[in-house]
This record gives sequence, C-alpha cells and structure tokens, in this order.
Amino acid sequence: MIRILLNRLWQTVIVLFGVTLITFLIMHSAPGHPLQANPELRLDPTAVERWLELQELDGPLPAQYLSWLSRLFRGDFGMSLIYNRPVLELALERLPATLFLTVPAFLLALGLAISCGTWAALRQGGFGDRLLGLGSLAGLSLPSFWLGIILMMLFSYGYPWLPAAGMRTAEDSSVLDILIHLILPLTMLVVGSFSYYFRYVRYAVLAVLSQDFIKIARARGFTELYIVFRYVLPNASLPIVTVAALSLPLLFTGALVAEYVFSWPGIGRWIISSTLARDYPVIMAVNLSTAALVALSNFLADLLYLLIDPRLRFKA
Amino acid sequence: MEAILALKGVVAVYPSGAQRIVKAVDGVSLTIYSRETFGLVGESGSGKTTLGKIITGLERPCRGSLYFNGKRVAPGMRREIQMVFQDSAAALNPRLTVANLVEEGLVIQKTGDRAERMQQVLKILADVGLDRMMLKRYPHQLSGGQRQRVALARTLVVLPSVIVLDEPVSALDVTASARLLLLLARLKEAYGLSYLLISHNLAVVLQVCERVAVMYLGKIVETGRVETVFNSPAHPYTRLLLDAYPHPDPQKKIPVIQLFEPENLPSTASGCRFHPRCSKASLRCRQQTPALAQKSERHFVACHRASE
Amino acid sequence: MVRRQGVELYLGISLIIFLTVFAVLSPLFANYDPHQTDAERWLQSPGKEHFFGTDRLGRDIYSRVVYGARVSLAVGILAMLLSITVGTALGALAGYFGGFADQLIMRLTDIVLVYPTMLLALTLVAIFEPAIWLVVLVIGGTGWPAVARLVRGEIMRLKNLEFAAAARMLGASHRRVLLVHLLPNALGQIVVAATVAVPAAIMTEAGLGYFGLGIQPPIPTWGNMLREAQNYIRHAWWYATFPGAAIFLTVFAFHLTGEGLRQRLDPKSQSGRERRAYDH
Amino acid sequence: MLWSRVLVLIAISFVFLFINGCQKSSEVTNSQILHVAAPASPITLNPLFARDAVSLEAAALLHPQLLGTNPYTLEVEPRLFASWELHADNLTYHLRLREGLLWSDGTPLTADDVAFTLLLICHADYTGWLYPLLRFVEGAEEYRKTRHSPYAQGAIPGIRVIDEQTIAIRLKQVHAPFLSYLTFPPLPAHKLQNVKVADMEEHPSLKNVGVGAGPYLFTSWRPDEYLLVRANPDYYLGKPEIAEIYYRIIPNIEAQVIELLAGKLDLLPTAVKVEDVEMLAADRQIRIHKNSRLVYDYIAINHKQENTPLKDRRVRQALAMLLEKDELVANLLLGFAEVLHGPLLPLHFAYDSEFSQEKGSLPAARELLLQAGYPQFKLKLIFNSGNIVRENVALLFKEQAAQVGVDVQIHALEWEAFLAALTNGDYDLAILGRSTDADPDLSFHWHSQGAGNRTGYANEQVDRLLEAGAAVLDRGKRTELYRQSQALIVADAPIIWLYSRQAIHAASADLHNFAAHPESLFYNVHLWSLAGRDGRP
Repeated sequence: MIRILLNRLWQTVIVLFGVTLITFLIMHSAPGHPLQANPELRLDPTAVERWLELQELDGPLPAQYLSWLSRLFRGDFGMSLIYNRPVLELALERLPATLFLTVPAFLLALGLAISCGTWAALRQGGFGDRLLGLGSLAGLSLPSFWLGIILMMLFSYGYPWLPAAGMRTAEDSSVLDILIHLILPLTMLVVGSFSYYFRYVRYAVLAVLSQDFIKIARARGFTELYIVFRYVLPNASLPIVTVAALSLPLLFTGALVAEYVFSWPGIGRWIISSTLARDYPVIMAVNLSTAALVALSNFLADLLYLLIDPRLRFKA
Repeated sequence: MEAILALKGVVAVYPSGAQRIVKAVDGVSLTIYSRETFGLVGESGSGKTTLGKIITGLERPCRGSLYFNGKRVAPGMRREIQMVFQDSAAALNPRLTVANLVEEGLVIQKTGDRAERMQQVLKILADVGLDRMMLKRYPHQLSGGQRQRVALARTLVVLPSVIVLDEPVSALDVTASARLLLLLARLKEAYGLSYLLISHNLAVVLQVCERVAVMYLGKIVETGRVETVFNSPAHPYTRLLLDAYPHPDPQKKIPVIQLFEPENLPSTASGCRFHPRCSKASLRCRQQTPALAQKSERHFVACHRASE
Repeated sequence: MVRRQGVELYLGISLIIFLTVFAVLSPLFANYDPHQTDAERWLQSPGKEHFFGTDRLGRDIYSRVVYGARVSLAVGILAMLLSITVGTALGALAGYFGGFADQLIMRLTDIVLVYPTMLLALTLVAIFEPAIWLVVLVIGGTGWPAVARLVRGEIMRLKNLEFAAAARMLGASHRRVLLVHLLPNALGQIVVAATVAVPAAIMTEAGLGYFGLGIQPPIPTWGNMLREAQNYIRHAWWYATFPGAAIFLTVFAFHLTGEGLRQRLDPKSQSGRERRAYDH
Repeated sequence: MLWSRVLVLIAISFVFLFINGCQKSSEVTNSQILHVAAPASPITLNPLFARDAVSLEAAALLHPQLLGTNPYTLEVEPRLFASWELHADNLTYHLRLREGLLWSDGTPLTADDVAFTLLLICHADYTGWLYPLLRFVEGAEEYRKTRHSPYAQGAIPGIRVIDEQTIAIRLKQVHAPFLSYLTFPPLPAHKLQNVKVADMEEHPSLKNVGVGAGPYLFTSWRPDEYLLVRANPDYYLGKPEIAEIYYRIIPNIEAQVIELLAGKLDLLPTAVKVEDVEMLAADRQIRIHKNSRLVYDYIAINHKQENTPLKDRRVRQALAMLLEKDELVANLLLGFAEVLHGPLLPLHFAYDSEFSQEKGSLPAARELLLQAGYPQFKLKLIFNSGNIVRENVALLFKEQAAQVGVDVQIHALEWEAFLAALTNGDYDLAILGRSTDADPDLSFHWHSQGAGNRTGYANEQVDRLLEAGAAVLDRGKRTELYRQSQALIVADAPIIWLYSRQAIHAASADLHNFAAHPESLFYNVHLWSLAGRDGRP
C-alpha cells in the first residue's frame, strides 16, 4: 500500500512539475503586454518603460524558469499588470465569494444526485429512471451561459422576483438578501453539476446492485431501505467520492460562467476580465493553481481510495 | 530420432503482489523430436501454457535456453514454431474475414501477389477441410471446429515445423474434436510437423501423443512414453491426475488426496513441491527437491520415493 | 428488467442528420443574407418574414443561426478529428508498448487533464489572438487526453487477447498488430469518444464566443450571437433564445448518440466511462 | 443521512460567517444612500495613478480638483485654488488656495501638499499618466532624469511655495492651456512624504484609512463588488446632502437596467443603451439625463505604410464622403450623438460649425478616386468586436465603399488583438474612439510630434499654427489660429470623423440636482439630494 501511495505521490509531483513548466512556457510565448498597446489610455511612454523594467525578468529562459519557480515556492505569484498588486492578494480578496457560491452548489448537486441517482438505479429501466436519464443528458447539453441568460430573462426581468446581479443590495444587507442573490447563480451551477454527478451515482449504484451480496441480502428479506443504506451506498460511495473530487475542473468552469453572467464578485469573474485584458501574471497564476489544485485533489481521491477500500488496504 | 526442439533449464517468473514472485516455470528441460506429438499435462496453473508461450516466443524465459534443430536460439518469435490457442474465438481477430486471416502470414512474408496468395489460401483451406464458401465469413459466423481449422490454416501458411496446440479440442463437442484430431494427424504427415499438445484431457493425450510430460507447479515431475506413464505412473501426482480422471468404471475408488483451487495450491519454500499434498511425504521430501531421474528407458520421474 | 434499447441512438442520429443537412444546405434554408443589415427593422419579433426575429442591426436571426450551425459543426468536427487522431495515436502507443513510453504519455495526459479545459482554452486564445484555426487547435489540443486514456485502456485489454499474440507469432510487425488487429477492434470505443468530443468542442467554442474570445463577428456563431444578445434580453427574448437553443439541440443530439452507442457496446453500462486522472 | 448532515453543518457555518461579516457599519437609513452602478471595479483609489474610467470616477468622489472647467464653456474655474494670476512674463502663475481647507483627519491642506503632489508627478518613478501635463514647468524635465531626487523644496526650480496658501509655478515657455491641466487633486503630503513613489499607488492611507478632502470619504471597499463612501462633513463646498454613496460593480449592463427597474439602483451613469432611453423615459420612477462629452468616434486611416492609395489625399477625401453621418446617427444612435466633421467638438470655444455643411456623396467620391487613379482597391477595416455600433458602421462603410469600387474587408477583433493590430499598424482603416482636452489645443493628436499622434499625420503648416496657438494667451487670436489649423487638417482628411456620442444617464426620479460634467460624473455631487424619499420634502 505504501508502495502504491509513493508511486501516486511521485506521479503527482511529476504532473505538478509539468504544470509549472507548461504554464511557464505559455506565459513566455505570449507576445507583448497590455499597456504597451493601449492608445485609449494616455500613458506616458517613459512611465510605461520604467514600469516594464520593474516587471521584467532577465537572463536565459531556464534561469528565468528557476527563479520563477523559487518565487512560486515562496508563495509569490507575481504582480498583476493591471492592479499593480500581488496576484495572491487579489485572489484571496475574491475567494470567499467564490466559495460561498461553489460549496453550496457542490453539496446541493451532489446531495440531489445521490438521492436521485440511487432512486433511479433502484428503478432501472422504469419511467422515472428513463426520464431522469434523459433529463440529465439534457442538463449536460445545456450551455450554462445560455441557461444563465434565460434564468435572468425569466426571473429577474419577466417575473422580477430575483436580483440579476451581485451578491448583496447594500453593504449591510441581511443574510436573506445574500441568499436571494445566490439563488440564480446557484441554480445555474447546480443544473450542470447535478446532471454530471447523477450519471455517475446511478452507474455506481447499478454496479453495486448487480453484485451477489445484494441478491443475498434481498433473499434474506431485508427492506429495500435497509439494503440501500447498509449495503448499496457504502459500497457505491467510493466511486462517488472519486468523481466528486475529480469534478473540480467542472465546478471551476461552472463558477467562471455563473460569476460572469450574474456579476458575482468572485474569482471567476476576475479571471475572465483578467484574461480579456491579458493580465498575464493573473492568468498564469490562476491556471497554475487550479491545475495544481486538481492534481492534488486527484491525489487525495486516490489516497481516500486506498484508505477506505479494504481490498486495496490489505493487499500485500 | 532427430531432436527438433529442446529446452534446457527454462525458468519464468512473475511478480505477484508486492515483493513476491511466482515461478510459473521452474527449471524445465525437455526435448521434442522431429515429427513427434509430445503431450504436456497438468492441472490448471501448473505452467503448461506458459511453457507453450515460451516455446513460441510469446513470452521470455528469465533463465534457460532453447535449441531449435540443434542450434541454440535467442528467445523471440520464430516462424517455424507456431501455436494454436485454446480459445479460437479470442485467437481470431473478429474484424477480419477468413480469407484475410489465413492470408495474413503470407502478407507479412510478402509472398507473391494477391492472386497467388489467394491460391495458396484456398489450398490450405482445402487441406484443413474448409471450402471456399468460408472465405468471406467472419470468425463469429463460424462454428468452434471451423474456427480451430481457420486458426490451424493461419499457422500452416507460414510452413512451420513445430506447432504448439494449447487445448485444441477443449471447447469442442465430441464429434468435432474427433474430427479435428484426425485432421491434425493428417496434417502432421502432409506438412511434416511436430506437435506439442498441451491438454488436461488425458484421453486425448493418450490417443494422439507418443510421449508425455506431467507438470506440477512449474516443474516436470514425470515424463516418458505415453503408455508407460499412463499405465504405470511413478509419481504420486501423475497417479492423482489419472485417478481424478472420470473413469468408465464406477467402482473405481475416489482419490484420497485433497483437491485445491489453482490459486490456493500450497506452495513450499523447500523440498518437493508436491509434498503438502502427498500421502507418502517423508522428511527428505520436505527438505530436498527431487531431481528428474531415469526410472526405466525413456521414463523419468522426479520423486524420492518413486524407486521404493 | 429488460431495457428497451436504441431510442437514444435513433433520436440522436436523426437529430444530427437533421442539423447537418441544415448546416450544409444553409443557403437554401436561410431566406436572408446573414450579414445583411436593415436599419429600419432592428429587433423585430419573430413573424412570417423573420422566423426567429431580427437582431440589433436588423439581421435575420434565423439565417444567422443556420449559418452559425456551419461554423459550430465545422469547429466541433475538426476539433474532434484532431483530438481523436492525437488521442488515438498516443493512447495506442502508450497502451501497446507500456513501460517508459506509457509513463511519458500518461503523465502528459495528466498534465493536460488537470487544467480546466475552458480556462486553458480561454488563456491560449487570449494569448495568441482568436482565429478559427486557433480555436480548432486549442479545443482539439485540450480534448485529446480523454481519448488517449480511453484508447490506451482498450488497447491494453486487446493486446492481451490471443489474436494479437497469434499475429505477432506469424511475424507481424508492431505497426501491423496495432493498425490491423488492435485499433479496428477499439473502433467502437473511439467512435463513442468521438460522439463525446464533438459536443464538448461545440460547447467550448460557444463558450469562447460568449466570452468574446471565439470566432469574431460579423461571422455569425452561436456563441458570439449570445454575447450580443445578452445586452438585449429585455428588448428581445428571441435574440438570445434561438442561438442558445441551437447549441442545446446540437449538443443534446451528440450526447444522445453517444449514449445510444455506449448502450450498444456495453449493455451493462449506461453511463459515461469514469474519467480518471490516474490509472489503476 | 451523512451527506445531509454535512450539508446542514456547512450551510450553518456559512450563514454565521456572513452574519459576522455583515454587521451594520452605519446608522444611515437606506433613504439617504445613493446606489450607483459601475461597469467595472476601480483598479486603484489613488487619483494620481488612476488609468481607467471607473478609477477616475471613484477618485473624483474622494478627492477635490485643484482647478476645474465649466461644464458648458469648458473655461477654467476655481476649485481648491480660489484665484490665480499670471505675471507679466506670461510664464509665472501665482495660485492661491481657499482659506481653511482641511484634510479629513483635520490637518490643514496647504500649498505644501500641492507642491508635494507636483513633485510626485514629475518624479522618475511615477507611473501614472499626468507627467506630460507638467513638462513645460521649468526644471521638471531635469528633475525627472535624476532618479532618486527627494521632493525637497526647490528640487524643481519652477515650483515654489510662497506661503501656506500660495504656490508659484513658472513655465519654461508660454503655454496657454496650462491652467486647464491642473484639474488633478492634491495628495496629503503629511501622510505620504516618506513613502517611496513606487509603493505609492497602493499605499493604505489612500485606501483603507482614507485621508481625503473630497465630497466623500472612503468607508469600505470589496473589490469587484462595491465601494461605499460617506459624506465628508468638512468638504470645502459644504457637506453633501446624500449621506452615503454605494457604488455597485455590475459589469452586465442589462443587469444594471434590471436592477434599476427593480428599485435597487438609483443611478446608471453613462452605460445606458440608446435603445433603452425611450422605455426608461416612460417609467415615472426614472429620469433620463443627457450631456455632451469630450469624446468622439472616428475611422483612423493608416497612411504610414508604403504603396497605399491612402497616401493620396484625394483617396482619403473620397473615403470621408462615403458615409451618410446624419442618417447613421439617426438610425443607429437614435439621435443621441452629434455628427462631427472636424477635430474640435461643439463645446470647444474654437469650434467651427462651418464644417458641418459637407454632405456625403457617392458620385463625388467616385470622381475623386478616378482623379487619383485608383478606380479599384482593397482595404482592411478593423474594429473591436462586441461594439454593435461600430460593427454597424463597419458594415455600412463596406456597403457604401463597394459602390465606388473599394473592396473593404472588415475584421472584428477582440479588444486586445485590436489594440495589438493598431500598435503594429496592421490595418488600413480602424474604427476608434478618442477623447479630447477641455482646451482646444490640438497638439496632442495633430502636431507631428504630438504624444497622441498615432496615425503619423504631419503637416508643417499645421504644426506652426498649433505652436502659435499654444503660445498666445489671447482667446480671440487662439480661436483664429485653431480655426485655420482645423481647416488645414480637415482638408487633408487624415481620419474620417464620425460622431460624438452623448452620455446618457438613467436615474431614479428621486435624485435631484443631478448634472454631469462632460468630463466627470460627480463634479457637483455635493448638491445632489434624494428628496422625496422617506416622506421627506
């Protein structure tokens, strides 16, 4: 088990290293920088030059890479070209809003998916199962930005029940006000992730249901509910946990779009505007850290797998 | 007689779990003579198929050497040694027609143009008893016997001298298997072949083989002429195999030795591999590995107590 | 319980055919030039003259949606071909040869897989300026790892089957074993991967367009139409509704087809193959 | 079961987190808070470093200008400087601050603060855009070259503090527009004099703690979400009526309007679409305000390249005749713009309405092209995608050009790609916007050495006229000189002038005394009131 673990760790380290290398190469193939070209801002050429000097690194590419890497290790992700402030600081300012949107969305989608997925698997081939299956396929096919626009069109304008933008009406808004602002972006996120999780949950539960011990349990006359909670879910939880951990990129992309459509003050919207403005340090820091985060969560999922799955634990 | 194929001290190991290795083939030496049918019997997991794969070069031994026509050869594929697999459904690419399948050996050798190759394919198909109607069929449209014939035809196009037959009839019904065995005998004459027949079906071995070797956990425990080995088995394991074989005589005693699932065969750190299952095991059997010793002419046994 | 099979497949394929016919024959179906502006008739609601209404510049939305289908399908299919080609090649090499080549290729796929596709696509397009070929390249270039994993697994399974060994024994080269024996048998999985890759590519292209980094106007694409439309959701419900519905329908059609194919290939599984970033 | 328990737990902890984060920070009732929408977050709150429109707008709330311009005449007006006089040498200005000016921490605002600010702008490490405005100050250029110079008295010979209220600025040459440049705010020297210039932009004394002298004072800021400011009781023009301004950052302009209609916003500055005006004006809760601005859209002509028909003036003139600008403004901008035919805007005192007589004419354009010997050629027209108005101008231009034998290929480029194409000169025609100064001095864009002259326009006669125009102080003479140079520039057809769009603001009907300056939304913000709310008169 230790050997498998070390092997995974080693793979993760290689992947992380590759991620930094590729990110660095992308950054360095980027031509120009934003302020150079902007004729609609009246920039003083000498000031831009001076400012560029402050930004620029020197030396050959490998040396630049190493010094960039060592700065990364010290937690220095560089300075935003637009804000002229450390990228990390800017990200941390926006992180709470993003978490406030994504964590409930994640839990809600997963919770719904587990209940619906189990239900559908138990009624495999039935009307409800087929309907949910088709519905989740449709949910996967819905472009999230379009869904956002339609939601806003219907519930902010057509029936003006819910706010179209932001996180609160006033600085001292009540929790209720914030929750009301949360509804539309949350819905938008949940629809996509639910469809995704649902399909995995259903599949995982079906795989468990086809095993002999379930037939035996049924033969012993246990109630369906007992079987589900005692046998099916514990056994299906492993693949579900894995998929949940691996869905991080999906959730991230979802947040990107939801924040953009509903003017949510989180990291996603900031990334879009930074990307459109070619704020390279921000773009690269974000790419790097999300990729690293995904790699690490993959590793953790593996770890969890090893810890939970008795077959793997006791093997050799 | 002239030896066409000889193995000297072949060892093949596999990693199993962490740190452990299993010796699937453990120091096997054997010789196959030209135009001979040599049988290899043993329980599942005894290393028969691995040995067959080593002979054809599909797997590499980690020790030992291989002699072909008296010359030592490096492990690897040789056209002269071919194999017909147990499961003909898996051994034939389901996406190719019979014509393509049989033709492949010729295509690889770049013999002739397409017309010439088709002639040869037709000839060989006729030799294995398939008519040209079959040419356009896919493996799943054939019966088991027909599939085995196609597999045979495939190997025959490259004109091998040795064919390893891995359980060639185990998937066939009685009549089909009888016909295939007849065909094999005929092809042996027509093409001057030698066979290594791997089987757990002792009746088949008895019927077609001249000599036989019995394998247990990677080692040959007894070898000799079929009649000798089957009529007067010297090794307790051979006896066990013969006893376990369904016998027309219902009065025959049921074997007293415990039977195991292949993956649970008890293995030992030292001594005769068979001693945990042997009723006659002595202290010596537990400590010392018996070597293959000659018992009578062309009859070798690896058992301390065989001479008693 | 026996599942009735194939509804998804037939529905999906007929939708795809329907949409493709529209895309290819767009000049026949589009009753207006999609670039023709009309200063008098901007933001007209759907009616007899303009089935889907008009946009802010008085262009016929129906014609633009139909033309957009061409762009979206072309990008989707080209990107799919790219990721299938690269993914199949690398996956086959990794699965067949194993060892160091496998390690190298799999770590490469891991690296690409840990980037969220949309973010990576946005970054690359932002850095190298949007153009059709770049959009195809970027989407295809980020889509191949999923295919590579699938093909690798399939090849690893197939190469242990006896027909591969039998071919090797006849003297077939590695190339021949791969091309004649293994890949044709992995075709089913590759086709399924393709039916997943196309909608993913269409969605990413539309997303890029929506963020203003896709194919640029005045070439109509569903994504950039939505981008324009989002500023007029109070004025014209039809402006955003139809391009979005077109994306949905197309992506849905491909998902249905993929689902149907999967059911055929593996009746037990009715869900997508697990996307694992690490192999077991 | 387990999942749902975890879910509930996390939900509860989140709620607590937010209750803690949302405790009431002020006693102000909602009726006295003005909710304003902004399309983007301010990037910096340091007014001297602000580069983008939103930062400048926010800075205007927090910091008072030294001098201002009249919203109708653009003439220089007193702000913090109550008066000024020009010495007989026409080079030395004596500017006097108002009495009793205070920073929000109670420290007096004096001439030292002004001197500090001017030195800061001229400092070598200063990265804002204001320095070119001060380059005529005697000794400024030399000071900028010595990198580590302190902001000591006399470091720039041309800047001298005379007493607490008075500062003297001496120029090295006569420069008529100079006073109109002094519209930036002073920074508090007592807080910042020991801060390195490179660290100045993000210094906390301008952000979290907030020392200012503007109509409003910094209260709190959540980047990308909101900026909250409160009325400054010590504001030199009197405490503003509206107690707080809550600046909400909503990039989605459609969402802005929806929030306005829902009563959650009181003011949408500038971003209102022309298509919305009619509908919003019909709403009794909403009032539409309009004003001219000092910006205009034009089609840039790249004649820096070799071998282009665009080098021929007749070709350029022909292109300028293609568009029916009146129709364009009427149809596309629904009339909320002024057609433009020359480099000055109607607000400028030297504006010449004669130019507006020309009309677009296809036959005349065709005639000119034939004369020039270019019956047929291709042009690449670029514009930034997503701007629906510019897209339509491009499409129209293409249609019209096709009729005179010019094949215009239009390329919508995503913003940064668009900027790159402009910088690299990879275009023939480009649709652009541009802002002008309050002073009619045209040197920035039209002098061959002008810092903003990107098209490469060079006309020696124009250069001389512009230099002369900046060097005389008499308005009559300046008007004359600028009209002459305008005529020359227009005759050269260096660009195609299109229109100057009006700023359209939508505000709650409760908002009174709202009046935007062509250059600043908040110039009279201290006079605004939210009467009628909460039953107040």
